[in-house]
Amino acid sequence: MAETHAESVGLAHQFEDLAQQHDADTLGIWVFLVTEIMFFGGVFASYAILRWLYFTAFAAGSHLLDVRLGAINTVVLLGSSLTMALSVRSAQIGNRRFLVIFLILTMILGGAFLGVKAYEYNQKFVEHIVPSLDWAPEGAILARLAPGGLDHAKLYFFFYFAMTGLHALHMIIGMGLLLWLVLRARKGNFTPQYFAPVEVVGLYWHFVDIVWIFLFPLLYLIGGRY
Amino acid sequence: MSTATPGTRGNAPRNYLNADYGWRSWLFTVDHKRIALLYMVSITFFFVVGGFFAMLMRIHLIEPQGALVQPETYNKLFTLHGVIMIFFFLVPSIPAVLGNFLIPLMIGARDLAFPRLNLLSWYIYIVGGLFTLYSAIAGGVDTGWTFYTPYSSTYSNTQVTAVAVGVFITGFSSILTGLNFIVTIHKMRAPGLTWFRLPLFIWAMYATSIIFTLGTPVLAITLFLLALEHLFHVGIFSPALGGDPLLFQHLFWFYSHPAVYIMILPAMGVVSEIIACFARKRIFGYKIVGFSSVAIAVLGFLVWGHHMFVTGQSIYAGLIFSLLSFLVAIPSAIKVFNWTSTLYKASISYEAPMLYALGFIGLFTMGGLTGMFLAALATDVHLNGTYFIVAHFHYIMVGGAVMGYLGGMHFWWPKISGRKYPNGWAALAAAIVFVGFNLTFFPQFILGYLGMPRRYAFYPAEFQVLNVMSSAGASILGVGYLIPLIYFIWSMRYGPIAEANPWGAKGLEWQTSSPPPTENFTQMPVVTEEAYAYGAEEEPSRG
Amino acid sequence: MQGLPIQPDQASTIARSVDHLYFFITAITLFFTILIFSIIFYFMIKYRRRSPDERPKPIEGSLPLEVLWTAIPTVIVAVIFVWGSSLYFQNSEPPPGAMEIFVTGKQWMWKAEHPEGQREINELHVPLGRPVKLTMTSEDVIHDFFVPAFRVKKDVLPGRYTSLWFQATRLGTFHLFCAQYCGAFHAGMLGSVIVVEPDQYERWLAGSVLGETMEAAGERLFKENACVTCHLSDGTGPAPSLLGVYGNTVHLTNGQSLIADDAYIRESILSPAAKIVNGYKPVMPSFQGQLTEEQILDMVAYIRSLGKTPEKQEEGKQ
Amino acid sequence: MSQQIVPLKTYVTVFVSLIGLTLLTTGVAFIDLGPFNTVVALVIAFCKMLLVIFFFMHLRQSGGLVRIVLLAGFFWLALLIGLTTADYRTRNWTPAPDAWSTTAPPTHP
Repeated sequence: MAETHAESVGLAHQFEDLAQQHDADTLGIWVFLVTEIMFFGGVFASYAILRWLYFTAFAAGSHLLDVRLGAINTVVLLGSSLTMALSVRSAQIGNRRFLVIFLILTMILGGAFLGVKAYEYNQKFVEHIVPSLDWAPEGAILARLAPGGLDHAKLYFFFYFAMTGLHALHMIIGMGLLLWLVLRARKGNFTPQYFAPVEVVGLYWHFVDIVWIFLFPLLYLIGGRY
Repeated sequence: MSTATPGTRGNAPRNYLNADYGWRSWLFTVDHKRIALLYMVSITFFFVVGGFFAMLMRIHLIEPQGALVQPETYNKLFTLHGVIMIFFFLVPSIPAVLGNFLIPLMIGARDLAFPRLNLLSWYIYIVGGLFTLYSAIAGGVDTGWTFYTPYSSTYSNTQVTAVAVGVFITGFSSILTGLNFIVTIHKMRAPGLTWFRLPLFIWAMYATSIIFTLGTPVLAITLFLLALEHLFHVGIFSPALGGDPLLFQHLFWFYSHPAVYIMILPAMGVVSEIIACFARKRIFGYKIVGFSSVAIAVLGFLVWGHHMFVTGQSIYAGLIFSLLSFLVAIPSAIKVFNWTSTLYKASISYEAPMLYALGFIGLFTMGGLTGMFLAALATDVHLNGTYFIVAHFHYIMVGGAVMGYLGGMHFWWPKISGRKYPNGWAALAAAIVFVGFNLTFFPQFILGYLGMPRRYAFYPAEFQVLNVMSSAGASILGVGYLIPLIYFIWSMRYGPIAEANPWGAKGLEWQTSSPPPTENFTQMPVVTEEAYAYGAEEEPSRG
Repeated sequence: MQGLPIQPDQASTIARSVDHLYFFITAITLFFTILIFSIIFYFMIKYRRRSPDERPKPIEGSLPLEVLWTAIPTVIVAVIFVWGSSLYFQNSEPPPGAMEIFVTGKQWMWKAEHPEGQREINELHVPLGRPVKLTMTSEDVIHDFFVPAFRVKKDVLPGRYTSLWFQATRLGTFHLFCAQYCGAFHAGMLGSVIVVEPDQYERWLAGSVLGETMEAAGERLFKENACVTCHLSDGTGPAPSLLGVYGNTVHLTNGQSLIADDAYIRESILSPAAKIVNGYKPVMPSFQGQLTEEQILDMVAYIRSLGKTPEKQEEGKQ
Repeated sequence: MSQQIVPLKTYVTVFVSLIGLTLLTTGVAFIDLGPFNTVVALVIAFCKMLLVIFFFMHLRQSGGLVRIVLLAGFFWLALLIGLTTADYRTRNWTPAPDAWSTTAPPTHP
């Protein structure tokens, strides 16, 4: 019992018309994003409690991150959100060429973000401040972390990796979805009447961007840099 | 009434069961009715497994020093009993089986909004279930279904990670099911089916879906963190490494208290349908019953701290959580009063589903009222962590949710299978379940008040009499659950053919044939009246 | 206890008041259960279906009734809430002058330590009629100290101090249970609370002295671990003097201040850098993993004793 | 169905504002505002989120239902963080219940 792709391109059998389907798809993705808010919410809540309990350690850990890289990555990701929004716009007006271009641009910017992230992760291994896997801070780094308590600084870095890792995982999934969109868009699957997949992936991508908008100050800017 | 044509009787009319044959037609189906049956088979399997563990526990507890197994094994039994019954039976029971089957039928749709997502949910559930079964075979897990840290994260050397991953995965099944239901109920209702014409079952499923989508992700991330903690000893929940064990409890109960409402709200919806049908009455105070479902879903999120009154939580937080816990009791009380009033000047008949529904009201009333002991700070201090808790939540989850599930299965079985079951046996089973249930769990209230803590593999001899009573009751209860299992299976082959609407019930699902065709309705229905128009005046000939 | 017991012993000052609330809620529960059951049975018989095509008149509902049965439960739960909470708040603080005993939970035993130095395992001797405050911590997982006859219960957490208090009103031996699942032999983590006459308690204390008092043990540890090298009592050392610290306000380097209590002292021993006293440097090493919870409790008792006397407090404030 | 086409200019303006806010939040981190550093950083992040939601995610054109769904998400997140934090923040309100404790009002960090 496969879904019948009838006369109306992209209309699934359970819907009356494309308008109903589009409504259902958008509502569905918004509900999904709300579940994502709660999913990240669990980590944010844990972070909020432990940061409040061990502020000094968290600030010390945060000061080992490179604000410039964080800010650059923020700009890169915001840029990818812009190109994503423009992809949706191109789909709306039925411009297949620009749709593909903007989708690919979004993927490139997403890739750049992940590249910077990978570089930062690598730095943490070099500095031996990866909880559990490579945790042996020494020298100047040890001296900076020690005042807040090493165990608590380790918790900070756990949150750093857990939060950015979950975020990066979402980015990777998003890149996969973008690739799927590019392939479909090249085949001319989308019309100004039917572009719900582009819009849905777009909403997801913007959500991932929003998570980063909060991660940047919460991880990189604890306790100021003065 | 709707303009749907009643199912044509005749030589095996085409329906969703005979539309296609072979295992592929089941495992790759996107038909919500077939997926419901996939769920039905799987949750029944898990119910039998969980019930088996429960029987072993009750046999073990006949003797104070423990009659059957080593304490370590007993700990694994109650853990797996809890994990399997809660995450793999109770949470998916009514939503994934009856909800999946009925929501599109009740709202006059051809299917859920996202049929392939629906099938995916089932596969996710199965994968999660396999992880859990693997953990059971690979040595079990002994943390209790609550997974309290730092025991689970640092000290237990059992299969914590496998179970945490299993429940984590299954969580996504709940999330996607809830998402599917919310979108379907919003966007796919038949013309004329306004919110206040919806059956109360749909209201209840909607409220349940709210909890699914908002609560389950928090459980998922919590168990994810727990698994990381267990594998890598990171320390968020381990005080020895600088973390805080109460943080785990907060996150865990943020989902796991509302999870109780995931179990009970759908049962409330089922009971509303059954009572209306067999009393031939509109549910008294329809709107208030509907809104109270949503109120319970929302308030249910604000009360989790009452699990933590004695854990070293701030006493001020305890005060707030106590107050909110009492508030959530009020909509539940309102529902009970409204169901009772529905019977006033009604025309009541006593088929099996009605017996289950009435049993539900009785047991839920007791379960709900005993909750007040646990919401009140001073008495909770004494009763927390004792058998009183065990008795209380079994009254809600087994007396409430399982009674509701069985009532619903008896009510809609003719629609699901197209066959009738023997009503006499069904009535007998309902009576046995009711008696066996009370004999099992009532003594546990007294045990708890006397101070017997839960999760004890052996216990002081003075508690033996009540434990033996409880075990005796459990054996009766076990028989009570086996009987329906037998006659349901029997009826699939030998039961008399059911007509489209054997109970004379209202609701769109009864307007199509039994079992319904794959596309649900041969002609899409249009709704012109409210739910439960059983009354004398509104009885035009079209029913 | 013979036959079928239905009520646990009432052996503490609060047991009776908790039971009163318990009976009140039981009465409410019984009343409503019987009410609902009788109404249902009455309706079931009175309004049974008499002919197959009987069609009762529909009833919309009734706003006055809905208001009534919203209001009644609201009032009842409000009463129970206020009653339960006020009782809980009354019982949450020990009366002044309560004697103090330290309890450590460990898989799967209870260890108690009296200030005078007596140690017991799975037993707790307390005198009749005197308020007793327990300060509790755990060496491993979460346990829960539960004495049904006293109607008291509190989780015993690793890395934290929790406390409860009771005043026994009956002589005898009562169950002490662990009520928070703690592993394989959770059920075996049993103890007994033995309530004796005060003079008998004194005799028991005298008869079972095993060594030094907690304060003395703490003082010994204070020297053995070289704390004394830096924490000079005249305040001239690289670390603050501990005279008169306990129970007083401490000002920290980050501008905040707090009251030095058990938890603060414990934290300062285990993670010294977390809260540094204003004017000092974070030079103290952590003693995490080097002291048992019992030893830390001894040191807490010692540091408490330094804060005890008013004249020393004056000294410490300078 | 958001069928109105948003002009290109809007998207670019929003993007430029987002970049501006990012630079602002980074800059403010280097100024000592005490505890307000966190507050300012979160307020700026919140504004950036609103820009993304309203313009890039078309909430401006979306129906009430989507807005309610989103508000529910934030409301529940606030519940989770708020009620959990409430426990931690009020734990020290009870003064050290001890015979030796002074009468000074409890302060907590």
